[in-house]
Amino acid sequence: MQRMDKETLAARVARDIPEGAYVNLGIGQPTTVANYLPMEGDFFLHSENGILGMGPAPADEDIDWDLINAGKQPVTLLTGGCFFHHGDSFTMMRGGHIDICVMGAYQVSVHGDIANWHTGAPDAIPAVGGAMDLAVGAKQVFVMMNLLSKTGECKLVERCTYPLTGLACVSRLYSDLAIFELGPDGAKVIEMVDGLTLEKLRELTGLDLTMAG
Amino acid sequence: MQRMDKETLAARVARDIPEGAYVNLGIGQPTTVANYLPMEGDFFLHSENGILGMGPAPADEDIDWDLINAGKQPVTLLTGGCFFHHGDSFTMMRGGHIDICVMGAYQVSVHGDIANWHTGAPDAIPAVGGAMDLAVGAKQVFVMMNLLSKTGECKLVERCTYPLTGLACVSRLYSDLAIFELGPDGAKVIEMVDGLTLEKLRELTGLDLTMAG
Amino acid sequence: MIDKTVPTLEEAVSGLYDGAAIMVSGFGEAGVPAELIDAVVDHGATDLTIISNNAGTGDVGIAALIKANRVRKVIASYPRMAGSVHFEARYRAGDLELELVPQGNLAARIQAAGSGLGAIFTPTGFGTMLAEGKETREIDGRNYVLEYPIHADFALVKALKADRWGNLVFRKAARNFGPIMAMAAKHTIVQVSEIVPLGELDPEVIVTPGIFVERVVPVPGKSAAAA
Amino acid sequence: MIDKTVPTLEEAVSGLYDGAAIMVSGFGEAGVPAELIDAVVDHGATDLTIISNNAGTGDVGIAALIKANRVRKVIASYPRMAGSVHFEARYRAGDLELELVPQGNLAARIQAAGSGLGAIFTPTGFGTMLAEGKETREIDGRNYVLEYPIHADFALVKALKADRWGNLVFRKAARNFGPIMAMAAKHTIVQVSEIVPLGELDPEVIVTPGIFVERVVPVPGKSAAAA
Repeated sequence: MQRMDKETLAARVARDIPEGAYVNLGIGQPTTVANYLPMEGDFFLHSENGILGMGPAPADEDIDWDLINAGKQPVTLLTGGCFFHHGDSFTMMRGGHIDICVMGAYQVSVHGDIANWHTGAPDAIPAVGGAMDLAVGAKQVFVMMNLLSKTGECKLVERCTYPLTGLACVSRLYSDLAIFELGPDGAKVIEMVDGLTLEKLRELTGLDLTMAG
Repeated sequence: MQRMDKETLAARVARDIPEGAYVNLGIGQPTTVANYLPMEGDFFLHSENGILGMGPAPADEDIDWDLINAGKQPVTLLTGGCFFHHGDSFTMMRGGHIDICVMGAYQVSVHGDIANWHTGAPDAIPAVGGAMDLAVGAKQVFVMMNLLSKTGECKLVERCTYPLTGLACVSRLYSDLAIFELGPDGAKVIEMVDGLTLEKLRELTGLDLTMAG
Repeated sequence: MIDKTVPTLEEAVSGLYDGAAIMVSGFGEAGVPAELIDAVVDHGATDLTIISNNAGTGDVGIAALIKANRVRKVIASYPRMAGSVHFEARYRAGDLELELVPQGNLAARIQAAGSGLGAIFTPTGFGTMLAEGKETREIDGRNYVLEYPIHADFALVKALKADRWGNLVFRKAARNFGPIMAMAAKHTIVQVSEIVPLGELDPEVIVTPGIFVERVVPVPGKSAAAA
Repeated sequence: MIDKTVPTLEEAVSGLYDGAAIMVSGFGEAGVPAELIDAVVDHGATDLTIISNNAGTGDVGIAALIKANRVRKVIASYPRMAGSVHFEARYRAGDLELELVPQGNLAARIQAAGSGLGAIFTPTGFGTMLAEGKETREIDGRNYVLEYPIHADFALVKALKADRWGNLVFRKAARNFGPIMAMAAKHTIVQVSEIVPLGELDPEVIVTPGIFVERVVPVPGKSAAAA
């Protein structure tokens, strides 16, 4: 079987984002999804620090440190974009106005719980940012991550062991090996990479998976 | 004794408003206080419908029905004034940012309760507007009214019999006969019109009044 | 290409349905989307809940809807005004339910709906008739009333200008409830005096970002300035 | 004549005192009132509570205050960042109390303070470590956590322009927490790139009305654009 590389996965997530969607892309890997949204379409990228209509990274000579994304990287503003304060920005997030958010995760449960802010290590200095607001507020929460950790443990689990970010909020998991629908009925497999079978995926995950209807 | 006429009373209230104060003047008689604020000073008049820096009524040819006060009368905007939405407007009011509001009342209690929105008549159609927000939110609530009703009943009372607008919120009562400080210790007389005595005022009000210290 | 503008008032309100809760912007006459309300009258939807500061005067705006007996309930702070004859008649006849809400609680409950809060403790109205039967709590020595968000199916809003993404700017005190209602309704429909090309509205100056707007319909020359 | 401008940073922060709770605007470097924070360092006030999204990086801004051991407590959503070495050192040493707040709850609690609410039921954080021990409630089928307002004695804010009445406009994403912190503090002190004559700021475009601002100090040429 052939794992999807990060770029292929980003392109795959982008395919499920319809034109006109208001989208928040999390820091790191999810940010790359923007590169695969069709240039000719109108997609509305939201940044928690008060931007709607975020555009791509600027040329070096156009960098403006008052125009950064949630990851503190320089960005641009599309024609038609706008600025607002943090109260309004989180009204968009908490109030259900963001159609899709894409986040990374340490773990996701088959019922859509997500853990992505804290490893639980006793000496870790915690930082949470806007992850909990997005988890609870976006209409759809997509998670993007490798299915297995570096040590081979499955990050899609019956029950998260890391500290939670949000409960029963993730609707889809896009991983390098398969794409899953999550919810009250557990995880259903939507797609698998070539060469992977449901049986093999059950073995890798230790979960009693079925295909989505 | 000589009752203060409405204009004199408005001028008297205006004397207690310091330059730089953020002020909300209620509909009706309180609105006239604006006419007595010194022209050369900066006074910030707030209108609940989203105006700070309200100016006087416009000339007929300058009337703009998008620029009205809480009483739906045309007003103007001073240089330096601005507009904002109802959320921000009531943040100013409820959040303790308005220094002084001046309201009319049906009744005021010696402890500063106010009743000014509902006569309590069973067939009355109630309307409350922003009175309750101002009562609870302004740093100081001044009431301006005749001390006695048309039928000679005192409107400064031990306990309001009309439906309340707010509890323990009025700090001063400016009436045509006397000015009172209200609060936990009851009503204290600050000033009386010429020819009125404390004894006579006690008789008119039926209250055990003392002079303010 | 996303274009939220629609050419006619009829199309703008085509999604309405019986029993809908509708927020209507405006304070007095300023910011009232009168033509959109006329379109609601023409549409025929009935059994409506209207959430607005006032309840209309004369025969226009919300008053026209009430006159046509389309309104089951009004949530307002100041429904009784000089000229609110249709409201008064229906209310006295017992045909119209009224939920009277202090204006700041109306604003705060609309904002709570828009921002996804479950409830708020507000000081306004404590100890009054309008808080009777409601949960109260003393917090840090002050008394508060528990109030719930006011959601709506539709918001009808009047603004000055919009672009095709639904970004809005307003005019003077006609802004009033428009921006917060746009945030609180499932479907926000806006009438504007002018549709401008994308990019003409300064990104620093947009009051309502397009995320809160579903449809925009031009009603030229209907701002107070142009009246 | 009311003129809220003061000539020097020293005068701008002259009212500070030990034990004060201070809000500081900014997200990353954008909108951080770095010169005002330097003035707080120079002022000498200590035992401070700092309310800010981040906790500073390198040796500047909030990091400088922490380095100088003036901060007793930090309320933040994202205190740990690349380069937040002083925060990490003090925190690990047990010298610094941290209240970690999800960013949207931080914003909502600041807004609750500014708007006079006693508490809010927010869905954010429900079922997580950050809601442990807090009151929760199910409302209309969703779960919420009761959160209290965050008030401050001072807010230090960076804006682009101000007039003598304290009206403010901001620049791009440097707006972030500035407007809501200005509403929530007893005393709001603002550094701006430029003081403009009264009337130069369009009344439709003013983001923070002067009612929320006590002092304004010019720090020319310090917007990101000019950097």
